[in-house]
Amino acid sequence: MSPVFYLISAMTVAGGLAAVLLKNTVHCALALTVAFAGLALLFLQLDAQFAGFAQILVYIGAVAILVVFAILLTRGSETPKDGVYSRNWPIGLVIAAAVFSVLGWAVLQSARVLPNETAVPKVTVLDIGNALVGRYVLPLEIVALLLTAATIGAVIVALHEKEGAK
Amino acid sequence: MASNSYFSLAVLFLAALGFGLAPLVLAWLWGKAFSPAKPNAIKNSIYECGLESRGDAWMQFRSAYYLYAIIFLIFDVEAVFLLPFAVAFTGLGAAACGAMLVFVLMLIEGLAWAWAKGVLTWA
Amino acid sequence: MLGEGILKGMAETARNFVGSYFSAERMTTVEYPEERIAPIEAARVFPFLVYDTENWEAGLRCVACQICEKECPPKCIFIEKSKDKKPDAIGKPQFYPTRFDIDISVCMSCQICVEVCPFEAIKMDNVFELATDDRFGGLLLDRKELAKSNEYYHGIHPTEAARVDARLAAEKVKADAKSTAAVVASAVKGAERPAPPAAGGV
Amino acid sequence: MIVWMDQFFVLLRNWLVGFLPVSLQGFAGVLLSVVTIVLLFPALFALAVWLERKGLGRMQNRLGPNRVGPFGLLQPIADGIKSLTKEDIVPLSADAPVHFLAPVVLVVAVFMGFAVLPMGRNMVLVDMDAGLLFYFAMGASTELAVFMAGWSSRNKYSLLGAMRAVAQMISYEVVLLLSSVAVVMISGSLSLTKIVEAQNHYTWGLPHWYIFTPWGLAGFIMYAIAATAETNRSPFDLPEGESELVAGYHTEYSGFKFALFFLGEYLAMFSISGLGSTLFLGGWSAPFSFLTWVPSWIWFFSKLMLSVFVFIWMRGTLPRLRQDQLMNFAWKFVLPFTLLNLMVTALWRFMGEGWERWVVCSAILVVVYVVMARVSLYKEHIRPRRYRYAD
Amino acid sequence: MTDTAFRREKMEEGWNRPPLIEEDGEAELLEVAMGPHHPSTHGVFRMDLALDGERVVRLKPVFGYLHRNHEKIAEGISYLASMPYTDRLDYICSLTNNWAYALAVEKLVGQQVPERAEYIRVILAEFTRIQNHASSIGFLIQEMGASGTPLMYAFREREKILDLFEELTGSRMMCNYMRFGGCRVDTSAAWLDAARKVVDGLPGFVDEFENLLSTNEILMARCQRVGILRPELAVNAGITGPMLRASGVNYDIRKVDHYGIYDRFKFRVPLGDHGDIYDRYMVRILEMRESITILNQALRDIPGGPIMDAKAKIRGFRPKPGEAYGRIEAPKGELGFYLISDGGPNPYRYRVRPPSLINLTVLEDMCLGSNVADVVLIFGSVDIVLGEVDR
Amino acid sequence: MAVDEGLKIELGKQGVFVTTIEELYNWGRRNSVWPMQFGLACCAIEMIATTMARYDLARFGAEVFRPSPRQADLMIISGTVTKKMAPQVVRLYNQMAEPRYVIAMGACAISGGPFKQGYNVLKGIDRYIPVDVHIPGCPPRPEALIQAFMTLQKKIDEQPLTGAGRPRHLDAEAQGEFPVPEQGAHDLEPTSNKGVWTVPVVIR
Amino acid sequence: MKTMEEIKAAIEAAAPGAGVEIVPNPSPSGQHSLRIAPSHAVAVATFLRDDAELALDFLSNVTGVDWLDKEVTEKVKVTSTVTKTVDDVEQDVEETVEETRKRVQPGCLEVVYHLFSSALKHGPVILRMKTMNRTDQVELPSLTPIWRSAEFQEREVFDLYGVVFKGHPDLRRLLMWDEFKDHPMRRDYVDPDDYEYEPTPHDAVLTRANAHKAAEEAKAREGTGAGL
Amino acid sequence: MTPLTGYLLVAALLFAIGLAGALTRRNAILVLIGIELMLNAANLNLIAFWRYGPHPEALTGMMFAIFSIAVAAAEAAVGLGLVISIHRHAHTTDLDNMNRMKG
Ligand code: SF4
Ligand code: SF4
Ligand code: SF4
Repeated sequence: MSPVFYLISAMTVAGGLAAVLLKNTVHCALALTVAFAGLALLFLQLDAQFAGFAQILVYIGAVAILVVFAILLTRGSETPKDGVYSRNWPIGLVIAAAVFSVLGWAVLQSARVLPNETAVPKVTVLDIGNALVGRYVLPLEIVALLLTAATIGAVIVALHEKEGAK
Repeated sequence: MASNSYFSLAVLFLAALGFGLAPLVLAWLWGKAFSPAKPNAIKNSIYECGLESRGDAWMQFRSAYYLYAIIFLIFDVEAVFLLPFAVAFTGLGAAACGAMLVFVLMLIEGLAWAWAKGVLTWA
Repeated sequence: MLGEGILKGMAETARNFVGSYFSAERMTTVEYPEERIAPIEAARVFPFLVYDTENWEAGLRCVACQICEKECPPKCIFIEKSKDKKPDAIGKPQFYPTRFDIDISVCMSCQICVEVCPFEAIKMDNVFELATDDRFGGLLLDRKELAKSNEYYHGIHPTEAARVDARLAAEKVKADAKSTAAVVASAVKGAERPAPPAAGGV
Repeated sequence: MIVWMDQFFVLLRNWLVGFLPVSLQGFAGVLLSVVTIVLLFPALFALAVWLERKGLGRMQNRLGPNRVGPFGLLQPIADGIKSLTKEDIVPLSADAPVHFLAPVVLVVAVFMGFAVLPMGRNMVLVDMDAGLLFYFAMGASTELAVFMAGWSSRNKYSLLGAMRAVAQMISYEVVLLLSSVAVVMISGSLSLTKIVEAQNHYTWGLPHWYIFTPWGLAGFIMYAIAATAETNRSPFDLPEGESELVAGYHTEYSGFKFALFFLGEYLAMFSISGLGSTLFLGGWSAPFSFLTWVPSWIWFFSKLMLSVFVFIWMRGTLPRLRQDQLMNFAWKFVLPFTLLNLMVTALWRFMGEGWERWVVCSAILVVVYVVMARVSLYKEHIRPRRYRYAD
Repeated sequence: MTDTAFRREKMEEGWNRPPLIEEDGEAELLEVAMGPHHPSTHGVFRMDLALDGERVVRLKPVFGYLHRNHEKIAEGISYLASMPYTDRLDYICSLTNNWAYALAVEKLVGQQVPERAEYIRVILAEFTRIQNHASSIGFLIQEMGASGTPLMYAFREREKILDLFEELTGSRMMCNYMRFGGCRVDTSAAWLDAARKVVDGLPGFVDEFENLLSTNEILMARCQRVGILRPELAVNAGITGPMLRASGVNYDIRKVDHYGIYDRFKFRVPLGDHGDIYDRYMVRILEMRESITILNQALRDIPGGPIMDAKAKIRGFRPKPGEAYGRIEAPKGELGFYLISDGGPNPYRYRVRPPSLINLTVLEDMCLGSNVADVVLIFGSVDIVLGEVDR
Repeated sequence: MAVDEGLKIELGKQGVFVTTIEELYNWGRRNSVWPMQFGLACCAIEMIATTMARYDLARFGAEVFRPSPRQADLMIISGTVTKKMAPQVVRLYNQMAEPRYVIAMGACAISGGPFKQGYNVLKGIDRYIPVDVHIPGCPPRPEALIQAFMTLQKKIDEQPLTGAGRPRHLDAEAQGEFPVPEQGAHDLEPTSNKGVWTVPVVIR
Repeated sequence: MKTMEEIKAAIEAAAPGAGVEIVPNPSPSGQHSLRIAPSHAVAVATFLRDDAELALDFLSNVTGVDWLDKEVTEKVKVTSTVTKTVDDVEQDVEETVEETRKRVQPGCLEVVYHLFSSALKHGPVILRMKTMNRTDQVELPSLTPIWRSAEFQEREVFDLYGVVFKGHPDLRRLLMWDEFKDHPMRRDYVDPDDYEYEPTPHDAVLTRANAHKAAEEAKAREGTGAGL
Repeated sequence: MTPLTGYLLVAALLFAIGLAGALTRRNAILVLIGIELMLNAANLNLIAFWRYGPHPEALTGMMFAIFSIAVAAAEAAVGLGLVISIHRHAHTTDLDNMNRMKG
């Protein structure tokens, strides 16, 4: 539990909070990238180098771009007249708080049984590569299928305009 | 070793941040000391070819941007899988490579579909 | 094929890049304040007034006939004609401009004043380094600033000046001949009547 | 080989650090390397700007800057002082915090990329196992900075420019990634140091650079195209295409913020050329075995400057593409070809040593290139024309 | 006021508040004004564009930013005094403007022009055409983003031609050379030799230009099938000059009117078949080549003799009442002068038929449905000069 | 240097410091004047010719023609300013970041030039914005523009950093906004900015 | 190409009642023109464009001309019957006396079209149309629907002369700004008074500058007076 | 507190924040942002458990996290695509308004 951990966690949580609290949607998206970056740093803290960088590449590099594009495509950066929060926001807040208390409680409860320091695992990209086409070949193919499906799905959903133009 | 490399990165990050911020701070100080900023309504309005700007710039864009972003996202994710595979590639057998080939081909199929659908035509 | 034309273009720029170190054809820069392009004789920038003798004021060829003022397209010449007459370079009494201003911030260097002037009094200069931060002080030239000697004129437009001088000389010869003729004639007349008081040529 | 020259910077650092207590040595060493990077590349930036202005001048039959300092070398410094003291305008309707952050984010993201570039033997800030991935992860963040700049200015030209820039960058980033994958497939590592090591062998005095293999050449060309687009250089400089978008996403930036964008662009150019030479041109390794005595960092930086010069050369020659052509080119030509190149790379490995693989791989690539080029030119109806005359 | 205080105050006034969302979220058209200060409008032209994405759905040119009241001024000054003003109409080609005006006045008073003067006029006009076409192509490619190189080459040649002009007429751009019934000063033998030398160098220059540009794929991709103008529309809209011929209409006033002595020279009129930007570009290139052949013939055949009609009057020039319309094939198209005389020293009505303005009639038709980036190219390919458009 | 000599001595070390900074500041400013990409009429062609190979304004480090006024230092008014264009010119000038300079290139920009009789021609841009250097000529030769540029550099060099003689942009009290004229029913309104243009008295 | 008379005949055959009138041009250019009645202009123009023999498909130039109200002095022959004694016989004789009369010939705005044929390569055929006066009846039919090239030129004539073209698709000011009220090319247009200072003053300009200065001063004095 | 607890707590907090965002915001895109946060929180858990788990060499948690990144990215693409398409039909991204329209 180093100060670095606290720093990064604070940054992550702050980013997350800002992402759901800020008024301007683009600001939310930018805050979201801060949260993503924090998460990536946490991954690095956990010696998951590859996952950390993959997180940056995919989330900051791609998902964040996707989000801001979506915002600009829907004129979402403008502040609507009647508030940014849903009408039944208290209910949502209560639910979230409840979930957090349950989770936190559970974590703290089990704190004693959770394992402490273990040896730093030596994981290289090579291992990941080998595992990918070895043990995890089936998930890999499934992911490919999923990604293709997602491409097609997302494109079909978002396409429309072009067909109209044709 | 790992923590050391992260440490270097952190130092580099701070140095780069400093490099970015220091001149801005310096410029600000210069402004304070010698050349006062003189804002006014014309200067600080949006530039639009010397005319008064009309309409808001934060407007709606076309969905073409989004379509490309989707495909980019998919390929980005693909690269995340492809890179470890490539590292291991020299030591792999044909079967493993075949598996990867299937993976890649599946994504290419998505690309080809998008191509055929005209998604890749920026108009 | 894709890339061919691009490579051809790149070769062309490369040729110029390399050539710029070797051939003057490909390094055309003339480093202005130090080097200058050889002055072109015909070059014209702003008009000036020619004077003949040592004294600029007395030697001005201009007789304030105001033709140039009238013909100047943007009307940038302003002349005030003298009330009296003064002898000009050849001693003929003439009107002279008491004021001759050219606003070179308006002048369009068109040379029309030169073309219409019957007295070869106004010519085009080739000085262009006139940048100034003083709009009126620097760019509104009065007759003193405008007056340049005939030698100066010869210096900048030798061919043209020679032609002008020849023409003026010829005219002078003609005028002299005329006046001698007139003198002779009047002398002839004078033989009959008492000579009139000497007055300027009409 | 003169080791001390080759390792000059490393030894210098170690020597300097040696004066400090042991507990601080690690820290000081890192600090020293970082400071070197942070100062060296901006200096290189100044040099490159000067080179660009001089080089363009020469291509255009003129001299270029030559009055400020000897040969105009101090020109960039004068520009720096000027930018520093220029008024900083933030449009009123702009989003001030984001407007302020964008150039900083850009510069930081670009600087981070240098961390993994080996600039000479043993001269790399961090030699990570996932170095290449790290590089791309950092490169991905620049897109965000560009978007921030364009969006926060709230100017139509800026936003349009930024959207174009982002669309362009994401398109070519895919190509950049995939053309590097081919290198990784052969070298078997994401660590850039290892990739250089893998190329640092010689046969008959010639190096084993990947550019000298069919797939490597093809990959390099695709990489170069993508790199040009990624750094918004001509002929892909349309996000700041002044002919229609004034100055693109930095239209509303003045003073040093603008200078930071400028700097960021050039730094990105350096880092991407550095990566390119690392991946395909053998990084810091010498081009001939008999030249290995020349310090490695000299090779690295000469390759870097050479590629920068090519960038300048292209800028001096080529007009720019249009957005749709650029996107189509990325997705319909470069990307498929890069994917094919991946397959060819795999084939290369499976065919084993021998001359056949040279023939087969080259043939595949050339034939496909020609066919694709023809087809795409044909489809775009691009062809030379003949003209008729009337008397 | 300090920056912060200023911003705070303005924010209280609501400057910074983003506009509220509108009820209908319809994808709206983006209205952009291009110009009057826009890097690629050759000065002070403005186009009000409505964009759907990047597609142009409406384009309204706005003129008058350089309306200098040429016609009004000319009605207040003598016939001769208007001559220097014609230099400033199409300020790239002052000599052809001179010629057109002189031609109209000569028609009005029935003046003859000596043969040598006619030859000099042809030589100067063809030089003017070459430098106009070269710089217009340079500007076009500049708009395509080619960082100035073609423009520099064009201006390199232009300087040579301008030197000739200056040597003869005294001024680089504003020649004010032709007079009613001839020319102002005679050419010397040295000048003719210098001119021959320049002409000898021109084919090499055109070749260089073509190498640099004509087969460049980027240029072809940007220019071919963009901004198409159909011949019927072109004729109906009064389009003239290279633009008309690029649409395939064989109409060259040099051939139609045989004004001056153009019937003595052998030259061809290049015609395009597609009417797109590339055809306009190529027609200009080919016209430059034709102009070189005319120049060669004229410089070979130029006779001796006077250069001014002896009967011509400089001062006290008062044409009899009547009117005349004289036109020539200026580099940009048909340049006509329409004069009405009431017998006074000033024209009663003085009208310029500006090719640039009328060629812009079809700008919207050519741009509709194309990309914004193409608009500047299409506009550039029309080849206008604002001094003539707005007069 | 225009800094008061007495003041300099008084300030002692600090004064030396100011001078060095001043010199550095003026040196940087002078050698990096980026003009705005802005052409109005015929003179613009000569301005372009000045940047071309033969004359090469780039030698002075001034080839960076910035299209956006935010990044430009110098506005070369190269050509006729019509009344229709004047508001735009003034607005663009206002949108430039300080320090900013103006060169009025050619007769038209200074006084309306040959076209000053025209109803739509502004009789000199200095009626609305302050002009640093005037170049007469129609059009001025490229060399004349270079000379004007060097005049401007000299002018910059002579500007003190502090004190009474300091240039406008260093003076918080000095005018920073130049009102944009309106296009009225018959003419621009106002026909000149009284703060910039005072009818000069010329003694003859 | 046909002569003017032939063209006139052809037009009259095609569009009866067009009221075509040949306006002779005394200058050596010999470019005579046809004046047509505005009411038939479109029909005539269409005929000229579509007729196979004329095929005037290319409208080159459109010009506005302002003819001011003019005081003409003309000699009129007045015939009156006077009783005279001729040969000692009183007779009513018709006698013609020349009288000088002055009258104001009302001015008008005229629009001139120069037509060429790009197919047959001949021309110019010049058409002219007149408005009724210079003030309120300034409408003319637009020929833009027939020749696109008239689009901007007619707008320009509208802008500078104030001729209103009926049927023009987009009749706005072309060169001056939209708020501008006058038509500056008219001969009686008065320039805006912006001569604040003239270093080389000239007759009219000088007087106006002085007047302007006086007015300014008066205004200033008034202003201070009001302020006090 | 063991390190793992710390990570788990952060993950829980992020999850709750994401949930709160998803439940309280009106803009559909922000709801998706909330969901992304939740997914990422889960990812953090996966990696933390892998790191402190009994068999870090087995890579299971890590691989799972990588796959999860991929899947979450795909989810984002489809989700945002849906929002865009809804926006096109309903001209709003406001969930409250959408409900009202439906109702
Ligand atoms: S050169 Fe032309 S503008 Fe200048 S003073 Fe002479 S006539 Fe007037
Ligand atoms: S310069 Fe010549 S034309 Fe002008 S007033 Fe003098 S004499 Fe007459
Ligand atoms: S000063 Fe002369 S060259 Fe310059 S814009 Fe005016 S008229 Fe044109």
